[in-house]
Amino acid sequence: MLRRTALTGPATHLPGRKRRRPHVWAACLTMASVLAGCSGTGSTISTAVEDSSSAIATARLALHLESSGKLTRAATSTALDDSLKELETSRKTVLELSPATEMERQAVQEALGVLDHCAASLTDARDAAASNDGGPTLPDGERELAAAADRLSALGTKDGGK
Amino acid sequence: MKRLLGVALGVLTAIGGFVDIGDLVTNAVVGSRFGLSLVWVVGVGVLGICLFANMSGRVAAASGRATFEVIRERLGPRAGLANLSASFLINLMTVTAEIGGVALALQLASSVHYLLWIPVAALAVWLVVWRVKFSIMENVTGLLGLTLIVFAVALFLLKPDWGNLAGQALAPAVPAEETAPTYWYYAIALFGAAMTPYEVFFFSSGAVEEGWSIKDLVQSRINVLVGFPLGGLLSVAIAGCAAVVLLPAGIAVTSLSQVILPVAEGAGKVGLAFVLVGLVAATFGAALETTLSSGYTLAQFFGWSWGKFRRPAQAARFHLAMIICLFIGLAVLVTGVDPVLVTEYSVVFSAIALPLTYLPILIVANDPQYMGQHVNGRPVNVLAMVYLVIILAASLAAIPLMIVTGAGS
Amino acid sequence: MILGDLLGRDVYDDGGTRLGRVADARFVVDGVPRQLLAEARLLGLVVSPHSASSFLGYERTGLRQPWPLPSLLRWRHRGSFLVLWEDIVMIGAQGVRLREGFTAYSPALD
Amino acid sequence: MKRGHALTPVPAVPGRLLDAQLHLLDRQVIDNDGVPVTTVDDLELSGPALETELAPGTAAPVLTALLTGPVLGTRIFGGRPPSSRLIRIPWADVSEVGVVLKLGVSGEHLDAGWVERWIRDKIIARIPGGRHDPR
Repeated sequence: MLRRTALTGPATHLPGRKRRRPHVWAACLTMASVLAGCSGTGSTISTAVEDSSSAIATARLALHLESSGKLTRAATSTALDDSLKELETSRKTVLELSPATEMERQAVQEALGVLDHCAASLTDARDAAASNDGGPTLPDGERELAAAADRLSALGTKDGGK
Repeated sequence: MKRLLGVALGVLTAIGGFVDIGDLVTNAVVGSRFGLSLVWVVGVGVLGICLFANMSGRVAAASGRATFEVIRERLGPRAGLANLSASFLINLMTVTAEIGGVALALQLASSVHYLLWIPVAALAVWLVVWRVKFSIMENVTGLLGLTLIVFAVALFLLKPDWGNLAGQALAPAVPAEETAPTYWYYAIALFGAAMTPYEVFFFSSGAVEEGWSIKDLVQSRINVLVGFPLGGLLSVAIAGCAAVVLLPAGIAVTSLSQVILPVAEGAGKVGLAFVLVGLVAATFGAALETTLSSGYTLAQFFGWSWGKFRRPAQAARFHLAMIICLFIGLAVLVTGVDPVLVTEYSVVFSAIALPLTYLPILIVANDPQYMGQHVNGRPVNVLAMVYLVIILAASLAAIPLMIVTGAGS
Repeated sequence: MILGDLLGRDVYDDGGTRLGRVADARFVVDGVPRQLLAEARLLGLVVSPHSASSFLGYERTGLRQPWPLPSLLRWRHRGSFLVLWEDIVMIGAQGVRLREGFTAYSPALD
Repeated sequence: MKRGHALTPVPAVPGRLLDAQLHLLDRQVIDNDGVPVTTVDDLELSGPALETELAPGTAAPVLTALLTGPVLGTRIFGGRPPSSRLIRIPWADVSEVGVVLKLGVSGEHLDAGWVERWIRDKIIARIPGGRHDPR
């Protein structure tokens, strides 16, 4: 559902760009990463994975609280919206990478695959929270999110091993 | 009896008024990433704000001069203007963050997108500043802000491992996933959130607004010395909730909707209702205070007529300045910039500007020309000098740490 | 003239040696009485050899708190003195020139 | 002259001593009703003539006015506004010098208040409730 291909033009290279930060810091970070002699692709992916895990965890917690009757619908949907926004931000940082080597290209592809899956699960979860009948149920949403979280953590472990 | 009620009201207002969007966000972020290992900073910050708020209140009561008049007069026009520019910009950032916070809290309550709430929030702030009596404004937002105590209640209901929490708080250490620079960056952010300069501008100007005399000093001292530390405990409870629920789940706080999840977990929908009222009241109260503070600083620097105790027409430039500030905040917010991000930056920039505010207060509080017999005692001066050193160190370290850590990522 | 023009100007003795800069102007309220306050007559200028900024006035009062600020600021203004109006020969673009044999008084106020 | 503490004290004078930086500049000015008017941005003196040798016995210049307005900008950034652009509050209107300078007249008719009056009459008073007394 969310698998639209954003950003057709050549993406800006933002090595080392991490969570939710204005572009001002990009310059500083570029310099820092150049000084440190690292490409930045690996760290961008691992930050994106970390942030996405946090977003998925938030969504899981919100759904869990909603299904146990502790959270109002407005609060749940806001939390899910915020999670989706954070996930999309992370996904964009990975999309904007321009990998230099074959290995990096593979890593980016793999990460994007997982992040897309996460976005899709999160969107389903949001629909589950919003719908009263017919659509996906809360347990469905929770299951999907759990699967997404597993894939993220697998990617994180692999990524951390590199 | 009436007097006792007055004292109680003052203390309760001080507690409820202590927490603003900066404290909420920073404490939740820190709790979700560092557990309680930074609680000591809240302690240091609260002691500092008690010290200097009390001092500025005493200056205002003894001389009738509010903080920025004192700053201009002691630092002269050049350093005074540099100070005004810095303080005013940070204050403007804080106004923006608070209005954004009101809107975010309203979204949590209504699921109507926060961008739609922003004009409503800004208009409401202006109406109160324009129309409502100072003491009513203070008491209502302060008392409603007290509902944030639900953070402490939720913390108890969550039945955390108290020994573990105490261990984190008493033997602070940098968690394995975080680096030392990040730890210190957030230490400065927490310090800035607790000691934000606008609180002193507002406190001293409020003393003039309410026409304090030396007789009222006892009351003000109780408000500060009891209310602020209890407000600080509230901040700690926010961090504690995040540390108990969000940290183990691997959630790093980046939005206001995450801040309230632990309360829902611990206290359910009732807790949620309380926390939403508290969020709106605390951010709305702080939006009022910061909007007024931006008017106060400008008016006091340039010598304009100011004060809510006057008719708006008798403080025309003061009111116009506040209207313009609200419009600027509104304009910044409608660009879609994340209010939580604005908040995170505003607390760090506050920490940078701290020495500019607190040094002149300390100097004037020692000047018998202003204070008569109510000059600072020696213990207060020693403590204040220690704080100036801390404040200076935090201020100097803030920018380098911000660059090294990429603003705390 | 405007006081702002006077503050910060260089001060020379009659031989042309630079003594410092005008840090402040002292007035005395003893002139022709008016309805409200008497006229304020220029009594003299405070000259500081090291810094023209009259920082907080610590150099002229007995204030000792909060340590160590007063000591620091006094040190910054060490050697400042007061010259009376009678000892000023000329105020010009080059600065303030003092009369031969002028007296340097203590700048203390109390 | 070398050592600060060795200097002779100033011969006693009958009136009150006021140091410009310490007691006058940058202080708040309030009118006879206690309404803030402005701050003292600068001071105007009656003399002396510049670049002229002062004969012994020349009468000392006196304070003629408190200044405000554009002079604040030039005091901070340098330069000097033309004399016609100075906004003056005559020294004769000053009734008391303390932590604030009190005037013996109402601020309503002073030149120093024209911006305030303009904003009041053109903007603030026209917004509903602009003349509402909050107390």
